[in-house]
Amino acid sequence: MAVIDPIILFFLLGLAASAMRSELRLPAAVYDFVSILLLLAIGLKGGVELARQPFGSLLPQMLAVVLMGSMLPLVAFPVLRLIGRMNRADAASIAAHYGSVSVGTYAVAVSWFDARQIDFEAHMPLLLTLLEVPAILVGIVLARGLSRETRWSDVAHEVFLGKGIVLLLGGLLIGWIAGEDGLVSIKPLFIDLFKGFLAIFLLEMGLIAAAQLGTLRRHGVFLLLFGIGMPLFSSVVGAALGWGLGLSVGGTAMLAVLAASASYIAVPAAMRISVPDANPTLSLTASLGITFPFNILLGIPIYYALAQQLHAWLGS
Amino acid sequence: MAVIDPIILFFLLGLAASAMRSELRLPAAVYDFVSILLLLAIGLKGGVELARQPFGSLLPQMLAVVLMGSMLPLVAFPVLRLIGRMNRADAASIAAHYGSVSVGTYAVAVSWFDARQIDFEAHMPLLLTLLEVPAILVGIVLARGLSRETRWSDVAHEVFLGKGIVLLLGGLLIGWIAGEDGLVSIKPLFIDLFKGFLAIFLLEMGLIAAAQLGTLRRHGVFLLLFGIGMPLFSSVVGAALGWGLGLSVGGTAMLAVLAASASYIAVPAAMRISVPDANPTLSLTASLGITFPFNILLGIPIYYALAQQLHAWLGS
Amino acid sequence: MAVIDPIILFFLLGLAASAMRSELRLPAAVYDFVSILLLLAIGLKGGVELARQPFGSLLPQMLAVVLMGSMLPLVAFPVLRLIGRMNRADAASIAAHYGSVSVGTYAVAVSWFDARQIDFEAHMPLLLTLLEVPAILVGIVLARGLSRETRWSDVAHEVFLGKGIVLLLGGLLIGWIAGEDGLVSIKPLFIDLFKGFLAIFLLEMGLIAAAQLGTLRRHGVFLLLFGIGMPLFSSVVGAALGWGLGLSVGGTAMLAVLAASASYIAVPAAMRISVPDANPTLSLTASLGITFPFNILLGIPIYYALAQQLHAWLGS
Amino acid sequence: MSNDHTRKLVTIITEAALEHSLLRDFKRLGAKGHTITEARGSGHRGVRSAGWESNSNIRIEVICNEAVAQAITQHLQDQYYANYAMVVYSSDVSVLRPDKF
Amino acid sequence: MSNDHTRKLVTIITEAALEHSLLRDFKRLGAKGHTITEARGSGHRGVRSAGWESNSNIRIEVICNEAVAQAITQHLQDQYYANYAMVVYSSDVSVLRPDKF
Amino acid sequence: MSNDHTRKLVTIITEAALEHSLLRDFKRLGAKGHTITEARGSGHRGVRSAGWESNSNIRIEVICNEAVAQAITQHLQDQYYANYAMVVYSSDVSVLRPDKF
Ligand SMILES: Nc1ncnc2c1ncn2[C@@H]1O[C@H](COP(=O)(O)O)[C@@H](O)[C@H]1O
Ligand SMILES: Nc1ncnc2c1ncn2[C@@H]1O[C@H](COP(=O)(O)O)[C@@H](O)[C@H]1O
Ligand SMILES: Nc1ncnc2c1ncn2[C@@H]1O[C@H](COP(=O)(O)O)[C@@H](O)[C@H]1O
Ligand code: NA
Ligand code: NA
Ligand code: NA
Repeated sequence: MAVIDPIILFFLLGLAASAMRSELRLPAAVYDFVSILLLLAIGLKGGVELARQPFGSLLPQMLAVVLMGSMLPLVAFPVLRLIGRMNRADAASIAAHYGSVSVGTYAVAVSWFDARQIDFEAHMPLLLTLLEVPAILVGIVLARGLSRETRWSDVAHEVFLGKGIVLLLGGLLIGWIAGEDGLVSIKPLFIDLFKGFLAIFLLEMGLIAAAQLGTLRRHGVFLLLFGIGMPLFSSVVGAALGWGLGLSVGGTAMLAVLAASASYIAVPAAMRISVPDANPTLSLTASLGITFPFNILLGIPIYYALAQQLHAWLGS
Repeated sequence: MAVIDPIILFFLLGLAASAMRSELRLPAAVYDFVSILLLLAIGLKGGVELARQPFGSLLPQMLAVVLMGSMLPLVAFPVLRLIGRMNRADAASIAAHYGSVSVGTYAVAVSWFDARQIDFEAHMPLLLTLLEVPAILVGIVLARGLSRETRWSDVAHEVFLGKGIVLLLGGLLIGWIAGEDGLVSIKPLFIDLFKGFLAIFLLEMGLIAAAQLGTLRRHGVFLLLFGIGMPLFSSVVGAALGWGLGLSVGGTAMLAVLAASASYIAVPAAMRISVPDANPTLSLTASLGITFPFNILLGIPIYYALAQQLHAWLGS
Repeated sequence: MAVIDPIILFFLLGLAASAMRSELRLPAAVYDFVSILLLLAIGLKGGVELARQPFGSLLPQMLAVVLMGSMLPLVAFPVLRLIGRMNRADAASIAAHYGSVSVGTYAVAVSWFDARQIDFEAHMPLLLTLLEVPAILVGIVLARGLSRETRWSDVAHEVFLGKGIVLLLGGLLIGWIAGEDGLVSIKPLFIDLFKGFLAIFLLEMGLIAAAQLGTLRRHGVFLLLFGIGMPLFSSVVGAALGWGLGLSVGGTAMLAVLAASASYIAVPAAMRISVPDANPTLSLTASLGITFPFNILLGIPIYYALAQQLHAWLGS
Repeated sequence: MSNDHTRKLVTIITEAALEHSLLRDFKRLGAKGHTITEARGSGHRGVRSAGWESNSNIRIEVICNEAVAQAITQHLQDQYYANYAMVVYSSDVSVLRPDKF
Repeated sequence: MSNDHTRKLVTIITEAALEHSLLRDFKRLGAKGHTITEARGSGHRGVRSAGWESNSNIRIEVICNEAVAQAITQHLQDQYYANYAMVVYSSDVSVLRPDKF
Repeated sequence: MSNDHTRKLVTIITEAALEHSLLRDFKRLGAKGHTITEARGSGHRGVRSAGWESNSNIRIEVICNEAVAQAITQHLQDQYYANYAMVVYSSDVSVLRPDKF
């Protein structure tokens, strides 16, 4: 077992190249292509598993994670307001980022679990998809109140029909309908190449994350502490919920990862439209510049250890 | 055997996403990349097979399909003029689209045949390439007469040196020269990933096809009927010709598919330059918005059943 | 063993399509994507091998090739000045191109050697990376003298942090740290697809090379002779050095290939900034329009034969 | 210069995320068309290098008559200028077929 | 404004399929160069969203003297305007090295 | 036209390789921002078709006051015009929030 997953090295290469002001840049189309493939692949894998189990048995889990995704922003918001002394819009927007999830972090965790042959409940992509949404709605209400002026139909369009959800959900449905056998012919692209594309994706994420760090200096130490403290807190919530739902150790750890991860695609896009007075630099510095690197470099092993401890203490 | 090929599900995903006005869009570069790979792959496969048989024995088939490609527009034209009440340019342009072929439809048919282990003559890509051209020339003559003003050298350039023909023909030649063994090293990209890339391609085609449907309302019911009736008619011509040429059941069905398919790449580009007064929206709505979905969702199994019947009635 | 490597056929297809003024064009993003994958793949492979041998034992070889890369421009420069009657800037710039290396040529050579199962020292990618740089510095000094005005920090930035070096070096480091086992999961993208992507790359290179040939007419016969004569000369230097360093026959041939190859990415970019009065058309016509095709079509087998002769005459 | 072939060319450089809303607004305000190119740049709200979605700019051009141009710039100033990376400028251009705009 | 550094900037937004023909025509009419950017948009001939070839626009800029500008716009009006998605506008710009154009 | 909302729009079409240096120079000369789009084209230095790096153009727009515009064009003329594929033109535009530039 390698001490460090090679895909993480691609992330570090991106960080280093950006920090040294290299000319290295991936064309936007490459980033798009790779993220489309990753989203579809995650969906497809999840869909295949869904086909294997009665859907009804998943309903309690689905409801529980939606609830979790709605509560986490409510915890983050007062911290950002009172300790971080942020204005309402900024606090609401950042809270929404941390209540939602990061598909990139999930993909790295899948790779980490695979390398260690740790099993986890295979319907995780479904929970991932569900977790994207509720925090956004809570964030908007936190910023605006239940104002009549909010164009909820626009919000819904932005939230449910963004690229991320459509591809994850589309992949889930296709995997669910086609089943494992049906997907054999497209496996070489979506499954065999998954980690290779993830490496390219992380190279680009490294370049992007380093670019965010430049703004960190201006926003001081609170953001840094929040960007590490909040995922640690959320991971405990996620792990506890996972244990409560009777998930395996791996599943518990994965739910902790999801809880700890912060969105940097769906939520920024939605907030930009719905809470325009929130400063996007603040939330992206936190989620992309701090929490994403922290989670993939240090967080994942911590959350796994946490899940193990929990199951050891409380029994499985 | 899956009831529905998963790659078709990608097409439906694209249709649905577009119909719901999702933000999902593939960068143009991704569409280009995927279609370049598909064209080369189809050519390579065909070329390998060509190397196996004496070229002379194919000449009669080649001449016959060129003739078919020239006749089909002559059937479509009066229908479009008299029943559709279209002006000369529009009728000629649409007729050219339906005399030519769609590489995407062919690729889906290959996938459908493969899944059912139906054999077909392996030099089909050669016939596909040949079929692209004659209908364009016939369409121009239908629109303009044998006018002196037509810059035939420009037309020839547009027709023979467009991306599609160059890549198909280039692939054919490379496959023919290198042979099966020579291609082993590039097989992982061009052969193993073929269906995966086809899935991405169909996702985009779904997005595009749905966008065409918007214009359908304006052009009424004739276009819809023509877009379904014409391929059904052409498939009978194609199947009869296939039987006449002594092709296998699979080969007969594949020639029916080729006859039934309508161009949406080579012909639109050539018509835009050579018959500028034809309205491109009409022809694209028909070929992309109606005939392409019809063929890949319903047509292919119909054409295969037709070929089976024909061989059952008339003997192989 | 195929007489001609199929990937070479892709290059010829590109040449032919461009010569016939086809509309075929690869989007810039595809070219970028493919070259990023090739650079990383070459680096990764080399890095894995580096992990296997004590680094110290490579130092003499590393120094020797750096010296070779610095000397070759000093040979080319007077030829270009005196026989080619070029001005100082042009001569210096072209000299730098020929002292440096072409990653594309190296990749084709790797493919050629693989097809013939010829072994070569696996740390070649390290030497390749090292060879990119010294000729650039020598070229600048030849053009400017050791002028105070040269912004050396800008030059260093341009040279060491260009896309090529960062990806090659990054790949080397990742391969070195992760080792063969660590890379298993990303092998399908970077190793299995290598030749397929190389084929796409060469298709584009053919299109580009043909475009350079247009300018050849204007620059006459000297450039043509230099573009063939210089790599032949350099290959002798490279082969002699390879023999002197005790490399295997394959390694000797590969060093000859590196010496014979001329840069068309790193050096043009650096010269454009540092020696702006050099005409980039001249150097690109030579390196891309003449030397690259010559090397991949004819040079590689010649250099291999040369290495065999040398080892036969002088003993291994 | 100001004959009856003259129209206003309004150019807006802003965040790609606004595309959907802006186009809807422009249509409502009377614009008969628009042209978009992808862009990147920097300004008061920092560098927007187009490496990924949230960080991309678009450059929108709208050719229209004086009144629509006025309405568009006013609307942008009121609704978007405070919260978004945005630059707006306009100039006179001479068009073919002025009735088109 | 109208000193001897002033030239015409003609901008054409049209279907990508016309690139080849238009550039040939412009050269014949006396243009010494051109610049192209990829574009998308909408107008009288509907939405052109650049998702694929037939549906892409290009934006061509030509800097030239008054006479060439006149010839180009006239030619576009005569040969293309009726049948293609096309917008043409021009304005005065002040250039460096006017002899270049 | 020349009221206090008028600024200069300087447009530079040149080799992509110059991006880094030019942006640094413009900042030093007082520009508060810039916008870049990818371009291709042809001119005195031949065809630049953007097929690959060395052969790509960029189109830079800088909105600034008269003095900065003057400084930028002068600088380009002195430092770059002789050795690089480059076209520079400028015009007056009317801007929102002129204090921004
Ligand atoms: N002075 C300027 N000249 C040209 N473009 C500018 C200028 N300032 C800003 N921009 C563009 O407008 C976008 C938004 O500007 P801002 O709101 O100032 O951040 C930037 O990302 C640039 O693309
Ligand atoms: N009013 C307008 N403002 C800016 N661009 C326009 C306008 N009208 C049309 N265009 C552009 O010109 C192309 C062709 O226009 P049309 O011929 O009106 O369909 C469109 O696809 C747009 O990119
Ligand atoms: N007359 C022109 N009109 C528009 N763009 C031009 C013109 N001349 C040159 N260009 C652009 O400026 C670049 C450099 O021009 P040049 O220095 O003349 O080669 C070209 O590649 C074109 O993109
Ligand atoms: Na979270
Ligand atoms: Na047909
Ligand atoms: Na060399």
